[in-house]
Amino acid sequence: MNKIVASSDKAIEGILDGMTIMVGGFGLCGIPENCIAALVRKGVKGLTCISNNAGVDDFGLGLLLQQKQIKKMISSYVGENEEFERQMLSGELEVDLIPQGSLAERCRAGGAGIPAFFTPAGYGTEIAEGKEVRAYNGKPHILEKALTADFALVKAWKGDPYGNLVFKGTARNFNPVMAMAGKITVAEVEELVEPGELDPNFIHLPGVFVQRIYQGSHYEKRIEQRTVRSKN
Amino acid sequence: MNKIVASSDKAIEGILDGMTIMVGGFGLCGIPENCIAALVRKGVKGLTCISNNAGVDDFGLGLLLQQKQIKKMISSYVGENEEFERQMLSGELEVDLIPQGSLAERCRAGGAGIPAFFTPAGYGTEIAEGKEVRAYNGKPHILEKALTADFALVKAWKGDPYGNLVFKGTARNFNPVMAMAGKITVAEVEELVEPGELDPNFIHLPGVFVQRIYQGSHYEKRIEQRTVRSKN
Amino acid sequence: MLKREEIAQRIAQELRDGWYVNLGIGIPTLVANYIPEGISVEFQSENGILGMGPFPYEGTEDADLINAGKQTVTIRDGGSIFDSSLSFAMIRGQHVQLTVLGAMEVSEKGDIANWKIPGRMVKGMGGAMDLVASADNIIVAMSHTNKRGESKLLKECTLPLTGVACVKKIVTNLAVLDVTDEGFKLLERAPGVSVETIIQSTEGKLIVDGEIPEMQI
Amino acid sequence: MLKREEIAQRIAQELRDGWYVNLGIGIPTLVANYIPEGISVEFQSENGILGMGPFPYEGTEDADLINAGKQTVTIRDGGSIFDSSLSFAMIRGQHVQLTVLGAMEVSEKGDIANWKIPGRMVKGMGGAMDLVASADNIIVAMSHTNKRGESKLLKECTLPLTGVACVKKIVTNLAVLDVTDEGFKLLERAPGVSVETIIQSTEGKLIVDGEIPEMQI
Repeated sequence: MNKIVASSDKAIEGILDGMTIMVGGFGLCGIPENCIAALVRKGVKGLTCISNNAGVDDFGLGLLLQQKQIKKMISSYVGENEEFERQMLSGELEVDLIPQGSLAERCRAGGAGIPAFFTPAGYGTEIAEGKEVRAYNGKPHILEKALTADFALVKAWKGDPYGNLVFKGTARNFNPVMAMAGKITVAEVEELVEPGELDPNFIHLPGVFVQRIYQGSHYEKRIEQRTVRSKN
Repeated sequence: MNKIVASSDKAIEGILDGMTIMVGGFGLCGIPENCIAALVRKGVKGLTCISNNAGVDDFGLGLLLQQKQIKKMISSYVGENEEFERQMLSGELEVDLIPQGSLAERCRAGGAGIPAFFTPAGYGTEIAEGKEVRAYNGKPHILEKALTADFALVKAWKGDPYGNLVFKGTARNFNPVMAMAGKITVAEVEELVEPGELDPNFIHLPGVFVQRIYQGSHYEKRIEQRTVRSKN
Repeated sequence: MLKREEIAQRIAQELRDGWYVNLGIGIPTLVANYIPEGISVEFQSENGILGMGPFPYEGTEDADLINAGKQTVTIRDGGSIFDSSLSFAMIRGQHVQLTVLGAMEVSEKGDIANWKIPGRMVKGMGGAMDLVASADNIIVAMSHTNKRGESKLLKECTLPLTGVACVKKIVTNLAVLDVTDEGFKLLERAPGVSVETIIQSTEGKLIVDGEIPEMQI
Repeated sequence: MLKREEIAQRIAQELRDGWYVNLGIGIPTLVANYIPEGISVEFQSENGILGMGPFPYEGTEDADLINAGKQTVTIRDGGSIFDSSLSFAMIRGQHVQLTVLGAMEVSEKGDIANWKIPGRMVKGMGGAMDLVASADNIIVAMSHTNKRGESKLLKECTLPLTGVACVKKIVTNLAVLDVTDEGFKLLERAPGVSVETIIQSTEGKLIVDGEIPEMQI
């Protein structure tokens, strides 16, 4: 089994105008930098993007926003991005805000064949409008539906030709659940290793969820909030 | 943070007659052998046991069945156990059979604060009787409820004082999801290591789900179906 | 009439390169021995393993590495281990392309019964209900008739169901059949078995359309 | 009147040994600096980390190790990393004992509004709705009044809600209050702040029962 594709451009082949894509990452941490660059090159438009955040003006999904390639964002938090704000206020960009835990669980559910589930998150808020409410253990819950996508673009630390993935630190975040929920899942990795190099007991995401894999390059890994203490 | 308890007897303190316990393992693989032995010593009765299987006559949960400590089994498969069969046919033992995937997902849901979810498994069968049916994507699904337990007893390969767990091979199985679903979760491990010895990036179950941990001993790890090929 | 191994061999011809496959206990397990040349498939076992390899060499068996039949197994390069909830996430989420399992009865609508016989000790459905309710592609491997010579391909199942309208293909000791909207469609007959024999052994609606070729094994 | 650091210091007194704690952005983050002697707590950040440590030393920061505020952090011995769905499984499943977060408004019934101001750019609720809907123990850290001097402890929230009937305790620059079935119950006043000032600064129902002690910080 060999899921390796030659380049980021090959990896995103088949993403068409108007499709729904999931993009892994939290803030700028663990985002598929090479896939995003390939999408900019491809110029595909009218995308619905499911991603926890929307990048910053000149990095991450912000690069797609600059080129007006995104029609709709489905996210939990979209601050720190002026172009996003401009497009949203002007009505060019549709935005669907979802509680972060519901977003994660809805992606997992989409990948796991669970079409809907009850969660307490958002009950009594505008998020619950139009949604079924049911009490369990004396506490009201709302019914949330699974999310899936035509393509999921994720970033891992290491991967093998079988599509098995290992993530590093908090760059894991939404990547595994989105990989589960993509009809076609593309994984870019910092290091592509030989079959057998990854310990089967310590694989974060089994390759069964990944259809295409390639080694990315030139990772910038920009830090949004560099916070440090001095050694004194 | 130190969740270490001195012995298996201390670990199961508080398990009372009539309580519901989850017991990890698949067949005899990855079962909490020391906890089960302690339950036999304690002689606690009228237990409802949620476990994928019921052990064999003289090992695993079979040891509790011999002592008639179990009132009800909630499992997906209960073959290979004559005493079980005798008690079930005589009506001494209640048995609730659940599709294996629904059992796993119901435990995870119990631990994850998801009170109910839709699954296609069991639609159109006696499992669906009395359950709500709803079509998603043109396919009927049934509503299944979360499972929780007063205690969850799980077995891991390595663990640390924080309760972080690492499993070995297919001995992982139901252990992580049951650990999530226990009000009090007891983990027995083959090797208790110092804090920091387990790589935070490769922990299978974060310690937040574990309340008590101890190093077990005398693991028998019986094999149910020894299948081998000869070297020729 | 096909032997068990030959049923497995015929089913193996249905495998496609790159598929993930879940094999049930019994005849289905044997399918792994007949993977066609030049294709690569991965076996999933619902207790939490992908990339299952052959049985271990004597003396190397590991109690912590078993399949869903509780047999000691090995794991191949590129395999992975996971918990039960992720295992069924794969199955329910249709990431496993083919499920092969045995059956006691299959109806002409594709209903399957394979877990319970009223009056007998019930051992449980294990993962079968999740598998049949989820997989897009389910092949049943079984004998065409039971020990009393009665057809197992029925108009309606008489035993408690495992799943409804889910079986896509059946390979028996007598024939290969598709389950269609109109009933069982006969595709191939076992070497030396006449269409007449298959008709007599099939209680459910059987569609025989033109010349029926012999299986190539 | 308490400074931001003092509000955090007062909240830190609520920590108990062995708790897992999720701290929101702003004042709540400062709570980590005032853990009482002799107790051990673990900090969870909803982007997928348990056992969060202090900020890294200059030059050792790692882009792949951040908190939910997107700040570079460290991880302590005994910590762990996990994906977003498991992170919220912990939160929703009530395995995290305490959530501390900021608010724009809290009602006397414990409703909280902290994510949206109509007419202004909406950045999103992030994990706040999951946290407030799930946690059994929610402490709000905020100033008692807004920039225009209006009370943030209201009869009813005027802003879109983040969660209903969920806040258990509030620590402001003026007071410590419990949210009870009867309304805000004044427990402590900030050093030098009179009960009268607190009454004037609280729009929602305020219960003042007996002598109100000064906070000990």
